[in-house]
Amino acid sequence: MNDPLMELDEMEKYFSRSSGFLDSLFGSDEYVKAVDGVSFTLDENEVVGVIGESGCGKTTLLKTLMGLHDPTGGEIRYDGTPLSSFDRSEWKAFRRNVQIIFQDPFNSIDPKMSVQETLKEPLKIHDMEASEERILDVLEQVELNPARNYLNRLPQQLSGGEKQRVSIARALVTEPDVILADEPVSMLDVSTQASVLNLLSDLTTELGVSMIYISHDLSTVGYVCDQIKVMYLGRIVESAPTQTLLDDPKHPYTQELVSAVPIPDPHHQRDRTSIEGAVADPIGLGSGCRFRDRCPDRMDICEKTPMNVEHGAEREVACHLHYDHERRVQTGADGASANQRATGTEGDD
Amino acid sequence: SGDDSGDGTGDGSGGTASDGELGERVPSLACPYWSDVGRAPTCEEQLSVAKPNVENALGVQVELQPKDIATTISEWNNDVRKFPIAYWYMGNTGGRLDPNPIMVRNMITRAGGDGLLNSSHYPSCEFSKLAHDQVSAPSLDKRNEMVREGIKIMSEDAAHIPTTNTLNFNAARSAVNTERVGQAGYAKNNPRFHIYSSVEDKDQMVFNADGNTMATSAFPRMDSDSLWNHIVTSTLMEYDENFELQQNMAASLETAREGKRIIVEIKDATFHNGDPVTAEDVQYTFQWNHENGSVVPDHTAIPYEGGADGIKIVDDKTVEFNLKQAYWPFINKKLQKRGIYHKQSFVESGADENPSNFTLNEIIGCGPYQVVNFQPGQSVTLDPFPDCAAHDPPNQRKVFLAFDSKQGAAQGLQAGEVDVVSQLPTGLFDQMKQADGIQTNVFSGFMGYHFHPHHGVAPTKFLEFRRAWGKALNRKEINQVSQSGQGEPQYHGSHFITTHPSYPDDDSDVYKYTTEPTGEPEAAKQLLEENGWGWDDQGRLHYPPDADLSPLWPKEGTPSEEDFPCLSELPED
Amino acid sequence: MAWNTIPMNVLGKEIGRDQSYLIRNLSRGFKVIWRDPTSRFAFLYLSALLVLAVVGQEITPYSYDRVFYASEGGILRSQPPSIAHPLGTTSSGRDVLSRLVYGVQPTVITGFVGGAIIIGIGMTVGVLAGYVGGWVESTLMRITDFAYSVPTIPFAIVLVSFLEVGFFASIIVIGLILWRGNARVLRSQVIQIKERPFILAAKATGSSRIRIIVKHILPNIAPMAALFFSLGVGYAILVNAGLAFIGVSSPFIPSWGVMIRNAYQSGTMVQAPWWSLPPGILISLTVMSAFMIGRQLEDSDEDERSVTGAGP
Amino acid sequence: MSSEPLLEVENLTIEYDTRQGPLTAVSNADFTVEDGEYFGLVGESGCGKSTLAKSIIGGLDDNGRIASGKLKYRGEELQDLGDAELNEKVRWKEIAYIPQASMNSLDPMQRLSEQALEIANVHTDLSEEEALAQFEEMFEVVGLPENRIRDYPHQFSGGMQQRAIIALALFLQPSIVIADEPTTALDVIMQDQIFKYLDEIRDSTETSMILITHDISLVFESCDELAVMHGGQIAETGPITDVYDDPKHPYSYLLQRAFPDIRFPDRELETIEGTPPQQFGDVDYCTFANRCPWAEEGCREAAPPLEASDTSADGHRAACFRTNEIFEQEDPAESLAAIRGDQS
Amino acid sequence: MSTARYFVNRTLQTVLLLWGILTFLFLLFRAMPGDPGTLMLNSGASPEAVAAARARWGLDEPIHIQYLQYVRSLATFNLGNSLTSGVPVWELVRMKIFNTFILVGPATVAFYIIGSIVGAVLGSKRGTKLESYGIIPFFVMGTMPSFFLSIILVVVFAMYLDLFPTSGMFSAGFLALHPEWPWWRPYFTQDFLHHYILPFTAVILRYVYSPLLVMRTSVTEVMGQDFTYYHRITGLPSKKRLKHVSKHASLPVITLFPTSMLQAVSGLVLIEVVFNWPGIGNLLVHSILGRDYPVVQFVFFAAAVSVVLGNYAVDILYGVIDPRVSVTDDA
Ligand SMILES: Nc1ncnc2c1ncn2[C@@H]1O[C@H](COP(=O)(O)OP(=O)(O)OP(=O)(O)O)[C@@H](O)[C@H]1O
Ligand SMILES: Nc1ncnc2c1ncn2[C@@H]1O[C@H](COP(=O)(O)OP(=O)(O)OP(=O)(O)O)[C@@H](O)[C@H]1O
Ligand SMILES: [Mg+2]
Ligand SMILES: [Mg+2]
Repeated sequence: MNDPLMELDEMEKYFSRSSGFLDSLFGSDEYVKAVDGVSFTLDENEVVGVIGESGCGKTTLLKTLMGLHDPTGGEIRYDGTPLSSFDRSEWKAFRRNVQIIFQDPFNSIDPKMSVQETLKEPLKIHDMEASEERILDVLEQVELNPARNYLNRLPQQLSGGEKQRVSIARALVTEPDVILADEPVSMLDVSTQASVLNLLSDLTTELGVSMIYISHDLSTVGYVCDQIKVMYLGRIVESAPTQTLLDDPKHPYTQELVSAVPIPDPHHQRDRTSIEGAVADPIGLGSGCRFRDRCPDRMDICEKTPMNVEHGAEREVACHLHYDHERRVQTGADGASANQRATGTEGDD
Repeated sequence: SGDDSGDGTGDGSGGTASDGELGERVPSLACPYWSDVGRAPTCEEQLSVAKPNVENALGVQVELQPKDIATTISEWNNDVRKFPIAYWYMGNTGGRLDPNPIMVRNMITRAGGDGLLNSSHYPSCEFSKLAHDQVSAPSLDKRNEMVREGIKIMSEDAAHIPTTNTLNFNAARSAVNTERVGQAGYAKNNPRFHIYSSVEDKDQMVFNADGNTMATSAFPRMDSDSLWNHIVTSTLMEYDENFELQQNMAASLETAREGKRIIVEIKDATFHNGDPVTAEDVQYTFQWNHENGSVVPDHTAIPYEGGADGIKIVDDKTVEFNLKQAYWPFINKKLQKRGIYHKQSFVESGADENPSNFTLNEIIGCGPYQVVNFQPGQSVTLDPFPDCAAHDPPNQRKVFLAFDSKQGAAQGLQAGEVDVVSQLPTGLFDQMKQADGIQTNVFSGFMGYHFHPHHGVAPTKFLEFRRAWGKALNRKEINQVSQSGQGEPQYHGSHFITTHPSYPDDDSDVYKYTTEPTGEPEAAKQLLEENGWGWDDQGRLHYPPDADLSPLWPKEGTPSEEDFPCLSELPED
Repeated sequence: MAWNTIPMNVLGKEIGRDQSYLIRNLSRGFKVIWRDPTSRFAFLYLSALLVLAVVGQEITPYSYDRVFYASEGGILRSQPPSIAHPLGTTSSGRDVLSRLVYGVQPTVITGFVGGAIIIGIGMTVGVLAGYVGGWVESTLMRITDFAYSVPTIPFAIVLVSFLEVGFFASIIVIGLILWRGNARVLRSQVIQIKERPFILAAKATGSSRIRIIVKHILPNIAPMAALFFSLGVGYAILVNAGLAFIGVSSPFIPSWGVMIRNAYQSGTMVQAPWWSLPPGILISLTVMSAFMIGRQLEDSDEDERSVTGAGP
Repeated sequence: MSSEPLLEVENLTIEYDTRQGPLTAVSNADFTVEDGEYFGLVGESGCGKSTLAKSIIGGLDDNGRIASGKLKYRGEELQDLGDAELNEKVRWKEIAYIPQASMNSLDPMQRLSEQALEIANVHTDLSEEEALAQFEEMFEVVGLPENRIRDYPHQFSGGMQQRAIIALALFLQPSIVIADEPTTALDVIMQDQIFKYLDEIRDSTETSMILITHDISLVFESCDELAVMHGGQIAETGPITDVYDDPKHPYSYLLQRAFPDIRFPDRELETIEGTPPQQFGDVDYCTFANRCPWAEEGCREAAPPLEASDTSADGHRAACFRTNEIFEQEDPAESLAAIRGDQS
Repeated sequence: MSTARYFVNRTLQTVLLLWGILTFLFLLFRAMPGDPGTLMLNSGASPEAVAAARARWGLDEPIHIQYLQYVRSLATFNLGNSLTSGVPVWELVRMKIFNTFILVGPATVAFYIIGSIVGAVLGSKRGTKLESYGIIPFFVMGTMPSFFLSIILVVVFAMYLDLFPTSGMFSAGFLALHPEWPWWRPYFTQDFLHHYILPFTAVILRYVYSPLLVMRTSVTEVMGQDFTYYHRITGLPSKKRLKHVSKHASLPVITLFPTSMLQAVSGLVLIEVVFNWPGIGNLLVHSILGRDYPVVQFVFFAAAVSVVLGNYAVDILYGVIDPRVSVTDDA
């Protein structure tokens, strides 16, 4: 009906590895392809999860979305407008409407600022009324009760969970449309983790905020996300509604990911993972499926880059196992653009 | 007594007298002094008394600025006018016994921002003519008259404001025999002391020296110092321990042609290697000095007739110097300045091709001592040379040891490591005086400490201001504090001081600021007041309302011929 | 690890309302200093100096440059301590105690002004280099390298010739050289801080560079800056004494360095120790007190890397 | 082999000296680990898990000490032994340790082989080759290529370092390994890989293990017995199935329900208010009382003993005064809902 | 980035830095008021003579020509002559630099070793009485002006107790006793040693606190690191553990070495004055005041080069000692 809130179109973020004087002189062609052609949309009131192992580019994705990195390629649109065409006031509005929550509660709020000061900062920046009521409101929203007691606390006087709540409060205080959350609970104790997860999930429903939630932990993602994207070495390999993905992962990587999650039940028997090794560094990657070296179902064709293939409603997989090679050629407009994309990336690698 | 003028300037007498008709306020006056030279402590002591004297008497703030000598002189010579008055001194080097250097450095041709030194930017045509003419005056008597006249004019103009003469404080161990100390003392510019002294309780005698003068064995490149020129080699003439000019290597010296020809016969002598000292060596020495003015700057001004050709060999032992015109400093100054070079070793070391950059393979002089060990910048060890024609030194080894600070030298003296230390700071000297086993000596110098007021800019361009300044000084206390009262306070307005040989014995016609040892602050005030100056409520000095404060010539410029017609008559320098 | 992040209630009572950052940290710093007997002593000593710096020149027994004469007219040179002159007189007959007390102010000014310039330049360079990065950083750090590679005292002599040698010139010159250590350490500090997520969060909310520096970076390097300031105070006093000793400072302001120089030049180190020892000891005591306080602040700031040794 | 149990922890109380006074980090801990047994120790951050673990290997921080109680390794009391005796008797030969944050535990300036050799040298008479051979073997067991034993730690990824540390702990074949959070900070797949090897080790050797973690799922998957710690006290201990099926302590009950289960993403997660307290001085109350929905006045007046309840199975003990009322007489879920309902 | 590339990069940077320093020094000294000619004028030289001297020194050339000449002569290792004494710069400074180095080099090594050992001991006892009081004497010495410390040593040990000579490097005339000796021989005599001890001690006492403090904090830090704990827990005897700790802890101390050395050289200017040590410090000061550009430029440049190269060497050494040091890192 209306534009998606945020839209990523073949977004790429490469880091140049050069640092020295010589390299700037002669140029260097070694790139870290942290994010390599990611597309998706975030609708209003939707919570999208992005999961993947450490180093696969999640944080980079998020920072680029935030406009903290300039994308190397592709486009990000907010409310239909590309970030690259923003003027000052648009940036300002964007900064107010899109907020961020970080993984590490111990470092994500300024240790030298009291809770009150932390929360007033964004309001001051955006010339919003920095009244005490507003702040107490938000503190109550994040269930820091009684809110008054927290106003003048310093971060060192807060527990991990409380800190994380404060940083959520900071994200909420400007009444944003979108929250980008980078593993907001992974450093919290399980008792607190649950309550923060619940809080996030409540907030998104109640306040109608959209969220991109990044994590490597599938078990928590399920609690907050409607839709999950699985990321591997800078690319999205599978994307599906949460329940579908957990029940029936299609991509071998997703399958491993799902099956590796421990189950808190001694009666449940689970097979240990069968894949070996760890995620490689995204440097000097050749073409082909990024997962092929660790994939239990590796085939010859994996030397070619798979493209995203739709697989039922709201579901896409980028794996040759699920490749509808026919359809790729046959389908009309859709297929053509998919084709273009596929060749585009292949040529690139 | 030193403290009674110490309270406040608020009750200055002039405050009310010129009410309502004050000119511009006299700003605080910066006054630099050399902070990087050996006498800095004495300067500081002098200034620490002089500053309150002037401030209290004149009601003008004085801002003392320690500055290194290169900066001060450069800024002064280029007339950048960061300061209207400066303070410095002149050391007692033998060459300054002749009046020429002081006369020259006050000539108008050197005033202003031409990069040349005129000690006070003193722009007097009358004086400058005398200064120019005295060098080649028809006779020595005539010359002395001209110098005396110059002193008179200079002092009337209050060209300089001396405080005291520059003393040399020296100390030696008691075991040192001080036979040829004379008036010059143990100072480094008394070669005869160095040559004839000895120490009784050891077989070598150690002098303190300045490392910079021992930086190289190619000594002509160094500024003259008794070590090389009078001890390792010998000069034709020499000032003795009483600053009297004596024949040294010269067996006889005659002048002819109204001072335009000087004939010198040299003594029968040999160099350290046994070669005889010949007229050729003497000729070579003076020619070399003349031709290498950039290396030996002090010999360039000699007006030889026909350049270096004016130096002629008459016979094996006789040299003749022919001058275009009489040049009185030649004998007093030049002949005593540099020792005779050993031509052969100079030539062999490439001194001719490469005058600024040659190294003597062996130092062969004709002085009373020969070099046995030389550590550049650190020490020179000398043994007596018995065949020296000019001197017959005692048979004792002499070591010149470089000290970077007098304190270190004094410590060495007390510890018996050094036998003679010269040019001590006053405090250190007093200390040595009280120490056991040490004898001391003060050489009452012939040069002085002066304030140098800039004659081109306000307020120092005003005669009454300079005179008031001169009156305000408590020279007695200055002398007490800085020189233990042993110096001679100077009360007159010239650059020459009373102990200089050229200063007239009868100085009744020389202008004196005061004759009061403690100064006349009241008279100073009065003088200013009479000339229309005044003081405000805070006792700060103001110019007369109608005073013309514009400088006599523009900043960094020079006096113009329009204002000073004599400039066209005087040669460039 | 865990235990210094947990103690929420341990730190004591809830901090009162509306305490500004400054007060909060001053009072904390004070507590930290007070806790340790040596730094408490240092603090008291420095406070006493500060008081003397303000009122000292009014309460000296005599004027610092008054020359005393004996009844017979000679100057009272190098007199040992007596009732009239509790610390004796100098070789030019001045009262040592008066000069010593008078010298408090120049010493304190040297320390504070010198320390302030050092930290001022050091912080500016360090923060700019660390935060801005890129060629700004390389340029600034090369300049810092250069500043590291010149010998302090000789270079100070060179710089002084550009200014008028004088009391403030010598202080400024010290500041112009000794900032280098601060710049280096603060830069790496800033680089660490700027990678922390709360800075990212601030960027994400749209804070400007300046705002981030002022609101987040500076407060977080403040403990280190405080430490450096106290070190800078000490170094400034020390180097200034050195400059005074070789004559590159105004000798008319009897700072303690000048006093030692005068005493040394008069050669009365052995004969009149009452003149030279007090200023030397006081310099050492003052510098040490400044260092002690710095050390205490450093010790208390658990997660701050140590830097005391990385002086100029 | 002696009949003594492998490791006995008897009423162990550990204190840290702090500025505020002695902090009791572990109070009255009591459990036994048998040969070949995998024993899990779970609890939130700050519960005293690491403290307990460190005390067993004699590695308490300088300000920590065993205030009372006993630690017995095969009957021999360890609690009073000094460093030298511990080195000689138990460390690494008998009890090995995988410290928390073990990523940083490898000396960055030593090759792994050097570190292994050094350890072997201190504790055994093995020749260099033998020691390295054993280490290589272990390297392979934990899934690292044996040709990389001469690498420096920084040449390994985090997960590989973790494995190397496990290899170091195991290569002298100790009887028991204490693993303090061996997989925190690792990705799930990596974690699963490591547990795969730990499983293999259990299957192929006699080694016992104390597995410390805050993730109860890992314990449920890999251990035979467990102890749940809270605020320095052991809240509940027993075989995992018993504790899972029939929890006897409110904390372990709530903790289990706080864990997300990927199988039921819609399940409401339990939360526990507050954080584990820090206790200065004697612990004379139930440290969970302030967070416990069922707490009564009595819970704050004395420390509950760790004992078996009427219905509990063998070796299943809990430290709760109200365990019978909560878990025997009513459905804890219902009463909890009732209590929560009252409060809001 | 490859290792080779790193070294090329690092070297290029170093060269650039040195060039920058060189240029800066050149401009700086030219910008100072006054030149040696000024001083000649004051001592009575005639304007022509001064002009001739200026021409000989090349000071009458435009500044860029002077600069080119200067760079060219440096590139050909021709350091020029001292303006005041005419001696080739290298001749003039060679022995002075050597004398400074022979004092500062061993002293720096000594105070580094002493400082590191004491620092390590104190650091490993952090928080104890030994640490809080043990550090005080070092603090006192480190916070004393170096010249004051030297003066006290002279006054007490040379003048009062008469154990050592008050100053100098050799007794007067000592060098003349053995005219046949090569230049280095006198340094191996008792006379030299006798003169050496006091200034050597002064340097050590004055500067020992710097490595001491760094080592102390560094040891404390390393002791708090996980791998130290691991070493302990794996049962390594304390001796071995200490070895590991000191290896790590010495890294920051090593980094500081070149700068410390320069610091000591710089501070030596004052110590040299007190002990009348014929080192480079005094010459440098005199040359600055006398505007002896070739000497000043060379000495400053040499100091900069030694620090820059020292840092370069430390970087490389660091790489050897610490396997973690990644060559891609340019910090
Ligand atoms: N500023 C940068 N410069 C160069 N490379 C970078 C930069 N930031 C990230 N990278 C590289 O990009 C890749 C992706 O990093 P990113 O931080 O996005 O991963 P992540 O999925 O968030 O990992 P984690 O779960 O550990 O946070 C990594 O290989 C990382 O080293
Ligand atoms: N050296 C110490 N000094 C003082 N208190 C300490 C020290 N070490 C730990 N503590 C405290 O002891 C308690 C138990 O700490 P411990 O490290 O054993 O907890 P843990 O259960 O391992 O926690 P985590 O899961 O965070 O590792 C905590 O309150 C902690 O703050
Ligand atoms: Mg990340
Ligand atoms: Mg732990």
